[in-house]
Amino acid sequence: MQLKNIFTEGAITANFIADSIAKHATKTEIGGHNIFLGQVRADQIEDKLVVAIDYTSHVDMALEKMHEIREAIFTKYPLTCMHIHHSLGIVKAGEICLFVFTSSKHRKAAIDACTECVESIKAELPIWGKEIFEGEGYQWKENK
Amino acid sequence: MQLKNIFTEGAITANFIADSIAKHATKTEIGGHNIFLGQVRADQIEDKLVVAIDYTSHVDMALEKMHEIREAIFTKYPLTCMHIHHSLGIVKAGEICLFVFTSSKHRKAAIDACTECVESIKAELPIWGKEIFEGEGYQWKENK
Amino acid sequence: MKIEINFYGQLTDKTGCSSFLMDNPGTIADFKKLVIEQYPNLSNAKFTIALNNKIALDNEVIPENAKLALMPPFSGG
Amino acid sequence: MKIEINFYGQLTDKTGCSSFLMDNPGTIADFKKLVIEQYPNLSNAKFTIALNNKIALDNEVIPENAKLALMPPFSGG
Repeated sequence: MQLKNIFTEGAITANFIADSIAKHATKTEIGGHNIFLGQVRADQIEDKLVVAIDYTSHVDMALEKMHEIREAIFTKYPLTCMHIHHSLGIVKAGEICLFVFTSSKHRKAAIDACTECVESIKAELPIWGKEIFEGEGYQWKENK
Repeated sequence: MQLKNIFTEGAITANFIADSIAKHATKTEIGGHNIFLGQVRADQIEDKLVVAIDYTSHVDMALEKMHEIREAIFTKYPLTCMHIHHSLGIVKAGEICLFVFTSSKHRKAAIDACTECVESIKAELPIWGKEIFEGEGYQWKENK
Repeated sequence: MKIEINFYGQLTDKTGCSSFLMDNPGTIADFKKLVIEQYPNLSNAKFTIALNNKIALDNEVIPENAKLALMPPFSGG
Repeated sequence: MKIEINFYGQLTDKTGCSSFLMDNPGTIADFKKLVIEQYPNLSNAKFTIALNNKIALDNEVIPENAKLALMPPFSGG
């Protein structure tokens, strides 16, 4: 089985998101879309400023796990479609690193599925973020 | 006081949404954005097909009410920003008629505020949709 | 001073009118009675009344230069 | 047959290594003991082990040609 790729090298651009939205104009059974975007924060950690996050993943495992999450969410919610994109490599502060996009006939399914998908991605996908400090140094990101 | 306008003539375009997302790249305290998009469905009603919705509003009252909703949501959630756009006039099936965009440091506030805002817009803003049928005829939309 | 009345949404189908002026009838309850007399199709319509952009209660007194709106259930979004 | 081991995230800082081969040690528990002997910095590290892309339990037997992954807590998104 060919697993759907979710990884993009570098940041996810606003134009990519716009194209993705525009593609749904032909799906006239959709009444509501929900989109979550993760953006890299310029956190201040003691006297250091985060200027980027460098993402790595255990890619094969992440894609298998994402496939399971997707199947479970499609079983649970009446969705028309769901698209997931996550960055690998360097994403600068202010840039988008995660794009989750769900669509359904009525809004509730799209909203609930999107939120559940974001939580699952953060908790279950083997992805790691290295917060790169201005100048030099880094620390490994921790999800709350 | 000058109330913020939320109304756009006709559909909200994917490019408009992209521009709105891109403008937040300088706000590097944001960690999560949530976006809800309402799209006009081509519902089949008995033997009639909805091809567009024609939106009208009691505009002054809608803007006052939206201001109240906005203030209440900003008091309740630690948001960085919130943007709301609703169409007036004709929006064709497949086009976007509602765009709600919330941003916050941590994702939960953005997600919860966006959902609450969408519910309030649907329940409390004096806006009416006339579902235009293919050929001729129409019916007034009802929110569930 | 006349007060201004606006109909919205499907109410305009029932009244065939979007806006008119009338003498101040006193309270919202008085107004409701008069407007239904003038537009009998409204008697079985669901609507709320806004007085100067706020939802109004039956016992409210209509001030001078008021704007009233008859609004069917909202269906935005 | 050797099995392949990969380290991820901050574990690579602790081991100075991202990948190596070893003889099949038997179970996941056996493997854990050996890998900590070889990389003592891992003894106080939080990690889970994936066996052929699935989270593995201590009593699982490692099959031929297995791929093992040592993974610190996830921090995607």
